[in-house]
Amino acid sequence: MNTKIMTKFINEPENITRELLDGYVLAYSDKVALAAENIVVRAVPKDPSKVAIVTLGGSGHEPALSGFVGEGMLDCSVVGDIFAAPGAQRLFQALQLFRRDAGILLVVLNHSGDVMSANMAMQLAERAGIKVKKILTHDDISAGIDTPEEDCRGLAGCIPLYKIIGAAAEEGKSLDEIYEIGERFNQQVATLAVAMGSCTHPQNGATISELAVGEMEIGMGQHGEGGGGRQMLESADKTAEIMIGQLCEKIQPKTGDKVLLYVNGVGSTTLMELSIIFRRAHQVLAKDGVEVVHAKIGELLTVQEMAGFQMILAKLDDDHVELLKNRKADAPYWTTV
Amino acid sequence: MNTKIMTKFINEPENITRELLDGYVLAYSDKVALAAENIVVRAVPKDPSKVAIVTLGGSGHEPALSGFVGEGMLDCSVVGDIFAAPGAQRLFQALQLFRRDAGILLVVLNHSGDVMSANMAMQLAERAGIKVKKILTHDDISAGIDTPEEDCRGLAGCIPLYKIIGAAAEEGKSLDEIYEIGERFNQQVATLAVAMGSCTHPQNGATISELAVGEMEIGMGQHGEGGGGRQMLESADKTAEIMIGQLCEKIQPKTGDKVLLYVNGVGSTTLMELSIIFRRAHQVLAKDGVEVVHAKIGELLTVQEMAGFQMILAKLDDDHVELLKNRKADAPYWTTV
Amino acid sequence: MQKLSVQDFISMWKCALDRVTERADEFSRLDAVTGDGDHGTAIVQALTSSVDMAGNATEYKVLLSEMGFNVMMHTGGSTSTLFGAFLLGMSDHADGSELDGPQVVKMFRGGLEGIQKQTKAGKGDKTMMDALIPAVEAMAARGSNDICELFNAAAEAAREGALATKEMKANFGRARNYGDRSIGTADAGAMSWACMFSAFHEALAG
Amino acid sequence: MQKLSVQDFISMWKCALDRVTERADEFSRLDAVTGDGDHGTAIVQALTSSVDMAGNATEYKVLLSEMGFNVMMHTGGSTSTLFGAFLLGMSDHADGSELDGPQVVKMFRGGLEGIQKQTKAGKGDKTMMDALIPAVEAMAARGSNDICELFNAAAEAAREGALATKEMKANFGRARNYGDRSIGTADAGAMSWACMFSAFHEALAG
Ligand SMILES: Nc1ncnc2c1ncn2[C@@H]1O[C@H](COP(=O)(O)OP(=O)(O)O)[C@@H](O)[C@H]1O
Ligand SMILES: Nc1ncnc2c1ncn2[C@@H]1O[C@H](COP(=O)(O)OP(=O)(O)O)[C@@H](O)[C@H]1O
Ligand SMILES: [Mg+2]
Ligand SMILES: [Mg+2]
Ligand SMILES: [Mg+2]
Ligand SMILES: [Mg+2]
Repeated sequence: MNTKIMTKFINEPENITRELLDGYVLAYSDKVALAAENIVVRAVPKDPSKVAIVTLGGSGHEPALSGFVGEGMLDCSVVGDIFAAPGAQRLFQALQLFRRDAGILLVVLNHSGDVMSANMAMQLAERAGIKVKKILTHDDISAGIDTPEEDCRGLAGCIPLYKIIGAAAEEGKSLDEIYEIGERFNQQVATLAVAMGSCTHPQNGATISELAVGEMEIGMGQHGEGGGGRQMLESADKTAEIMIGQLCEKIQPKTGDKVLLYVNGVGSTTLMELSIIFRRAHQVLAKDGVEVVHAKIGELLTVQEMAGFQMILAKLDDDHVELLKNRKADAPYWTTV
Repeated sequence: MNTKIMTKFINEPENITRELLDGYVLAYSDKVALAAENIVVRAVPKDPSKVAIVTLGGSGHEPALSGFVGEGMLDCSVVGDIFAAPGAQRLFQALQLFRRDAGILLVVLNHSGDVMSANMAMQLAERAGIKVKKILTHDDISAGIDTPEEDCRGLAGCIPLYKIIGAAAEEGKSLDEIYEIGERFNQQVATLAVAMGSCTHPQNGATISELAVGEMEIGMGQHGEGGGGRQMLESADKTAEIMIGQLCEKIQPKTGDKVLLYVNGVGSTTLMELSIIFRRAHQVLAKDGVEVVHAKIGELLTVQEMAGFQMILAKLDDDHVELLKNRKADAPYWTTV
Repeated sequence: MQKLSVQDFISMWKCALDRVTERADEFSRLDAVTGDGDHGTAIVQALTSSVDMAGNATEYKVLLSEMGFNVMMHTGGSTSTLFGAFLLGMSDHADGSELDGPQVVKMFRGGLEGIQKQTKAGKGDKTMMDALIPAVEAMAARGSNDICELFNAAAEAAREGALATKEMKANFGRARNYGDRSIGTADAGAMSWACMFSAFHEALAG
Repeated sequence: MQKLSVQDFISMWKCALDRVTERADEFSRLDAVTGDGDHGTAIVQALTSSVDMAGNATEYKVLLSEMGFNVMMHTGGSTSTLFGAFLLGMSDHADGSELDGPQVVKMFRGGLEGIQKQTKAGKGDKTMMDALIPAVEAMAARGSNDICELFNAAAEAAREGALATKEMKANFGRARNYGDRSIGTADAGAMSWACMFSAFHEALAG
């Protein structure tokens, strides 16, 4: 941590999360609202006969996670402070708000803090008789493709998951059905992140994960915490090849398979670069006859102003394709017509 | 220009524009396609009985401008190299592709290169008997609010304009009607940009518009070319107040007026910061009883990895509100349900 | 010191808040090396949320449970649940408004059990447990009736345990992803717990 | 030198491409101060697109019009149209495959007029016109039949004009937005045109 002159547009550091959520719901007031401090919900709630989809996670990753609250996606996002899971009691408050016979599906990204908050909140919910099931995401492959699920972090692969299970919930499917659809997706999605350059913690000015100019780290986590190994910066094509190669090793897509391919920018890497990266990854898949049926290039889950991106590859079953592409969604940062 | 180690994911610098467009149309192949080198068009063309909306501009500003090609918005974006207008002959090629009795509305952002290319291409089009009308955007107020239109740059205010005239064209309105709707918007929109920190030209590694750490420049242009004056970095609230204050001086919104308010990130400034900025600008308008009926916080037009943003304020007539909010759009980087 | 009143107990936490606040940057800096750089902020927030609940409490059980729930409402990250579980665990094993030595040990052991319901991390895993477990064990082993002496032992053990994390490889939390690269830096959470135990002793020793 | 053949003319452009390429970074650097830092790239591209069309051309009018349209197809920015208009303007005022001194002057004057249809910038506005206008005027004023001498005069005038832009305030192009801050740096376009005229002379002087 090198404390340096802050070059961010903020006010008092301790108010960041509250103020950004205020701004967000003011801008998109026809879609989202704050039900309580740090609890983002839809402006027009879903019919309570349907399963609610709730997630939790720290702020500082905008538009994730709250940007995906809206029709056809999330019902609720419980927000922690910068890079910090919300506390269990706050999450329990949200679970109480969404108590319903159909149940709640709680999406938890596999990070120590989030998992502990979720488990504690579920213990409280259980005592209060609230029906809630947990689904854990663990799409990061940086620890190696044979690493047990509980040791794999949850990265941006949660976002297509939100779309899939959000659409399934909107259709009125049961908690168990939605869980099965989501869990099947979780088994077939893999994410790998690369970082080049560091980012600044907006509250204490700490430079996290200092990388030398011209160096990159494949396997980076999404809070500047390390992962894979460092190497010299490669060309866009070479980087794309390394990453799609590792993802394919995990996912093993075959000729004729339908896949999802996203390139998610984490901060200061431009859409220009992400598009060039996407191009090469797509070419590699196409060469093997793998069909990309759903794609995104953009910033879905960011890590402050860090340079780098996450590449997400998932094998899709037919119902996943249907739920991803042919069901309406209308969240501030995800719209499907 | 300090040539420094390039820290971007690119391949050969001279191929950037071609490769990024390739990646873009591969990712969104159900929505966009390349009709010829650097000519981005819809995958499913609009009925040729309707007016075509064509625009032009340099690359390096992704998702602008090509990200807004799609149903309900642009028919075609003619792309130049990084920060460079496309040549007149390339633009003329696009105008030939969209020749139709209903005519073409050509949206030109007021920058010397774009205007000269557009004028030259229109001379060529005229000789070829192609019906085309030009609409010039000049939303930048950094030169002072009384500056004649021809001396005001076109900034990101073109993007809501694309939505408005795109929706009007989709409805089958005539070239003159669409022009009138768009020109009325142009008279009522104002944009102001602020930069903090420089950006790198991806082709020659030049650092453009070097700003000292802790300094900002209100009135910056969108290619790193200067504008207003430099000052020390202020808090988010103070910066928002200065900027919305200047925009209101130009637009003069009154109690009860309906306005559009966008905060457009230009690169490495996070959505977190943009939301905090938006919050304050919205509060200032609300205090005067001005109603924000349409808002966006996000990256619509970027300047590589520059830190900063553009704030856009527009007074909206009822037909503008209708066309912006209640007409379908389905471009890769703009969807209205 | 034979009896620990609720007011004594609150003064221990206030002293901990002071000492941890002074060193918050150091804890964040440690966390920045192998985590996400916010542990100093988190632990200060957690202690603040705890102390906020002190008010004019007169009774251990209610006070501790209010402290625990307040931490888990107003703070976040790994610290939130671990700290909250510690306070709730203490609450389950404390009664009345004055405790003697063995009761203090029982309460802290309860806190440790509370945390252990939330994490499988044990000694040697390079987490706060490397400070907390030895501290509670040392209190129990000392078996003294002088409460001040109990905390002296705890503080000493926590400090040693925390420093030893420097040579360990992390098996839990964000630091785990660093693998061998986590070796060489002490664990942020262990260091902040050591700081707290030292402050507990300081508050009682005067 | 009394006659300028098409091949001579092409060699002038090839030499210009070489000299401008050598100094491309300098032109981009100037453009970075008061513009967007790409003028070096742009002018190299424009000259490349022009020279690409040379092939085994035998006739001025067709060659120049092909050069102009190719520039405007394959390059961009302000340079594209200005350069293209210059070439098309020359095309309108050149015939055959060999030109004498007065015909060369007429062709260059035609180029200048072509540009003037696209921009209102004149002398003193801190643009490439500050090199181009004096260059063409100097050729006309010299009134010599020795073509090499015409370009010597043009090169000298272009150089002086370009250097003078340093003290000017920009009224056109991206630099205009800098207002008084544009003073102190020479205009990128003026400097590159001066470089081209000097190369034209060099190519003929051998
Ligand atoms: N699973 C766990 N078990 C025990 N302690 C943990 C665990 N995860 C994290 N910790 C402790 O928490 C500290 C980090 O706290 P903090 O920075 O507040 O949380 P976060 O990792 O959410 O940013 C680590 O230094 C470690 O001591
Ligand atoms: N309107 C204009 N009239 C005359 N010359 C201009 C005009 N606009 C720009 N220029 C010239 O073009 C040069 C910049 O060229 P270039 O960098 O290629 O274009 P762009 O500004 O589009 O990046 C300026 O230095 C100036 O000499
Ligand atoms: Mg954290
Ligand atoms: Mg340019
Ligand atoms: Mg941390
Ligand atoms: Mg330029």
